[in-house]
Amino acid sequence: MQALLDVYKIRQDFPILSRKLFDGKNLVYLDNAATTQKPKEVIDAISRYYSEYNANIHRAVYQIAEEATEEYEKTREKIRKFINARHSEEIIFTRNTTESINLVAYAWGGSNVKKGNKIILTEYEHHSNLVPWQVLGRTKGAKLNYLQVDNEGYISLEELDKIISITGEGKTKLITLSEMSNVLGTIFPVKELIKLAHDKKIPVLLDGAQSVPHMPTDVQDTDCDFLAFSAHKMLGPTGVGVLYVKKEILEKMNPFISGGDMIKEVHKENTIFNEIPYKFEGGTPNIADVIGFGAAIDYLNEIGMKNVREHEVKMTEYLMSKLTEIKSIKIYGPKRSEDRGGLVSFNIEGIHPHDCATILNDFGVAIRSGHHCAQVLMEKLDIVASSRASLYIYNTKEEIDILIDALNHARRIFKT
Amino acid sequence: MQALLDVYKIRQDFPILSRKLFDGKNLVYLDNAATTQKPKEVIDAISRYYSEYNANIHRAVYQIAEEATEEYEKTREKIRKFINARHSEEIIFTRNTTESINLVAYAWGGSNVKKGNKIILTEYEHHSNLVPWQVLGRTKGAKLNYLQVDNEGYISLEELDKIISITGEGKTKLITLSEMSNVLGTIFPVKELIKLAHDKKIPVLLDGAQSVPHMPTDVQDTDCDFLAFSAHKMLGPTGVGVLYVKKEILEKMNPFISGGDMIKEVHKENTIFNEIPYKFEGGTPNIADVIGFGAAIDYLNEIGMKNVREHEVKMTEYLMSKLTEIKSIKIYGPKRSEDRGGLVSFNIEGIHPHDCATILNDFGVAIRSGHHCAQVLMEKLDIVASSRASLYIYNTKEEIDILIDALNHARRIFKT
Amino acid sequence: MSEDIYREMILDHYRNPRNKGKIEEPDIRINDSNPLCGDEISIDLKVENDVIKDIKFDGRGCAISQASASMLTEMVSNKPLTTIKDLTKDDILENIGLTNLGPARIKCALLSLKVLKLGMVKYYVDKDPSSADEMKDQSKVY
Amino acid sequence: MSEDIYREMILDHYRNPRNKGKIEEPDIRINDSNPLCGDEISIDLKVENDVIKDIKFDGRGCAISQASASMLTEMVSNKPLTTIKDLTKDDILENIGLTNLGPARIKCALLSLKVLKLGMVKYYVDKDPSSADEMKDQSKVY
Ligand SMILES: Cc1ncc(COP(=O)(O)O)c(C=O)c1O
Ligand SMILES: Cc1ncc(COP(=O)(O)O)c(C=O)c1O
Repeated sequence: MQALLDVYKIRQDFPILSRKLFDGKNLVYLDNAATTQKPKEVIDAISRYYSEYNANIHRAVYQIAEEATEEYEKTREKIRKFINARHSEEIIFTRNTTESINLVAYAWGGSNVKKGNKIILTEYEHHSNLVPWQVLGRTKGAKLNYLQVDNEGYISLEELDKIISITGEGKTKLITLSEMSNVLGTIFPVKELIKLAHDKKIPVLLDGAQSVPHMPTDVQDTDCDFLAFSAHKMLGPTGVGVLYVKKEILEKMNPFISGGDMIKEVHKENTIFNEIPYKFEGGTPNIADVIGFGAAIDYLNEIGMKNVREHEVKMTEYLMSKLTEIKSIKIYGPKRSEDRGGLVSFNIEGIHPHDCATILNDFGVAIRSGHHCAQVLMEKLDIVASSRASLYIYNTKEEIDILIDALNHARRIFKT
Repeated sequence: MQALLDVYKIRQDFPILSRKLFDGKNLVYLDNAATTQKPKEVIDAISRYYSEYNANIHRAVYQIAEEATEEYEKTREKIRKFINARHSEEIIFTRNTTESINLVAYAWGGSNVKKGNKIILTEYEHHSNLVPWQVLGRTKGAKLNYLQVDNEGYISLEELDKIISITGEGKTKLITLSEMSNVLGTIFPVKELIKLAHDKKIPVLLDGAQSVPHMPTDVQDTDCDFLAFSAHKMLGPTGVGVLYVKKEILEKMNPFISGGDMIKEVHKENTIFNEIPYKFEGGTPNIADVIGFGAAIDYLNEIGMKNVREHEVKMTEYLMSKLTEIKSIKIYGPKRSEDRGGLVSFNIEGIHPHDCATILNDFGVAIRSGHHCAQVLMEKLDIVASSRASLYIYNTKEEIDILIDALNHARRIFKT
Repeated sequence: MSEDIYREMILDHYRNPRNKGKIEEPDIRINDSNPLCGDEISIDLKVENDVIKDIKFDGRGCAISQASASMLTEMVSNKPLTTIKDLTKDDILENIGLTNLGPARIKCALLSLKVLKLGMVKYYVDKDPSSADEMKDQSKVY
Repeated sequence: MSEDIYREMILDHYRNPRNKGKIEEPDIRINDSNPLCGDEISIDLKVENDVIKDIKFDGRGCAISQASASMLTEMVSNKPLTTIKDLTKDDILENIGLTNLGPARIKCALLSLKVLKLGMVKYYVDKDPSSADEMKDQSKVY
């Protein structure tokens, strides 16, 4: 493991970073919280699968099917190690974070959440960790309780404690929250929260869509019960998500998607389901992309997640310091860089984020503008939208300088 | 469109077909009903996406995101055309056939199937079109009625009519069946059945996993209400399925996977869902593979689905005639080749299908052995397993000859 | 290039929107939002003998959506209600001088037209519920 | 190569399985199937003083799963029940002479061991329910 990551060397592994845009500009990709770019190792792993051993897995006995099964299951083991889970059966492949959370809402929530129960979440949740619970709540007659978020994105454990107490013993069935806000960038120290929840026998789901890609993850250390994240936000292909569930819980969980592969015996009137994790992977999986995700994990391990985090902290500090110099800019989220992931949301007075993003595009700069799938938080912040620049391992200070130039250009156009 | 397909030219487009197996043998891939191989056009489309315009779609305003959105939506339109749907909003992207059917079971079934209702299906359904209905039936207190399948895989419309009548008016909520059996190969003439069903106001779901890849499809002609199929069984990548739903039905359907992208407005207590089809595509979709699927559709259109079907009929006739020559072989499914798709299931007395497949692997021959995810049918046929050889556009007579040699070798080993 | 998009006219309508606000007791009140970005537009109309006597819009959003709404109110004010039916996507884009917007931003430019068409449909269907089927697809703009 | 797999011994056990059938009033009766292929094995045991006095298997499946079951019954017959605990995957594969099976076929070869271990676990847990936790993972073979 190298001491610090060599961003210029890393950049050479990403074909898209040498692409020229419409007018010959380089791509300055600062929308990594939406999805990251892919190194050639990942792209090649997918091509290699299709060119050399594409076959349906688990059941066939011929050579390429056995090769495919082996590579697919290897990725499961890689992920187990990456998040330090105890057992590889605790790793379920889904399409994305959203499906992972829906799986929990349908399969676990469906039989564990009853009328009059509560689910606690925060005001900064991404729609993917909010709407499924709203839908479940409506179906079951259960209520959602939102933990307040202050302007920097902090939530209070005292408030949590109070909500649980008021709700009454045994009524709160789940606490679900994002380990890192995709708008404010706030990293929540979940360990303490999980301890508090477990003391009251409440399981905790972590939406790790933003945290797992950017810092070391250890599910045994945090002791979370569920963890959801997406491959495409961590160098992996689109179409693969992960749901980690503690074995004790998973073994008792009903299936979600039913059909081929997740069964042991099917009769006209009843079905015996397969063992975990297969019970939760109905139908032909996204074999190629799971294998591609394995290559992404290898790539990240090679760099080291501590180095990823270190690079982002350094870059975020630079980004924050440069943004702060812009006149009439408002920056959201924590001030302390240790408390934030590698993303910064902001608004420049008089320039709507969409207009800002359109102007930035002229400079080849790709940022996100909008509500970032967090409308409840937007309402709380009393804004419709914000601009968001989000970083990853291949971003440089030079790119941040181009962003700043572009923002100043936008200010000139809008005469602010 | 060429008159007949040039299989030797086609084979050059599939990199895997020139791969050498462990002992220098060529791959004789005859497991196309499980998944098909991919032409370089598809593999390249995926690589190109990741190398040139990988970005999250629908929301961002920068150049590569607009390119990605456009390509993604182009595939939707290609599929609309491919199955001759009226509107592109009737096309929903899922992970596979299994998820497509589960989507209907959860979202449509969840609010349309009530206690005491019936769902009619056939004895030859794949687990993916059986278990979801069993689960739904159990949740709702609804019953499944199985249409009997005779030894060649035919079902009787009179029996269907009778079951519906006995059940009582308005009680049968859905008829669901595979347009082509993945074990027997029987192609069911669904048009008449759908007419009968519609006369009684019963919607029909077609599991098109085996039919759509192998013959022309026209949803306006068959007038089916739901159609499910998988990209990976028709030259496309793993991780993409399609669900077609008639617009009138889709507009009234509850969502399934909820989260980002499928919403219009989210508030703490309620959510307004997005328009169709987006309402049914929660979370970051499998962008790369949907685009890859577009390339597969282009490839199939280039060949022409009529030619695909013609090639398979010819090849199946050859395969059947050769298999029939083998001593003590039992072949399942229809005798008439017009009634069957390009697959043949069989058993050789005294050789279990698994052992058969293992021996065939020595010859580079990849076939499937087992219950083919159709255990109810296996019970009916009173067998545990069968061998299945299934064909596609790149298969040749020479490959069938190798299969036959290998089968005879198996007979020698087992001294049958 | 964005200099072509953010011309003086757009910025002027954005900063000084025409017909912004509410109508008391409007004949038509309708609103919609763009799910992709959260932009919101509401439109109030006063209709007399099928002629648009007064129109006001309100909303939050980007320069393009707000300027486009402002210009749209000027386009249809004092015109027959049926004008709305005939207005196309291209009419709007030409009117605001933005014919080469990307697909994401086009939706910003067309949001107000969509809302206006929705309002018209609602108006006719309220008057004559049997026209619902016929009017169904009239609010489509992209 | 499959000639190495389908040697005379395997084919012999497949065609003439030893200890095939049922035991009347067995002390242990257990069955399981392989979800991947549908192979089924059931095993009956007669136990006296923790020694396997009689063992019979029944089932449907491929040559490997059936021959392996047949050989397994010979391996453990008249041995202490605890022998089962110590039996590993490799013991079985070596005994049947198939050390280089692919992952899919390995499950065929090990199905009978899995069933036997399940039976043993059940036997002990029935006797002493408090041992359930301790025995939990004893039936794992692959
Ligand atoms: C008839 C039929 N239905 C459903 C499926 C399931 O398809 P998938 O695994 O792509 O979901 C298959 C394929 O195995 C099939 O043959
Ligand atoms: C915090 C958070 N949760 C969930 C999601 C949803 O991820 P996906 O779209 O991959 O399902 C995202 C990404 O947009 C996110 O940032």
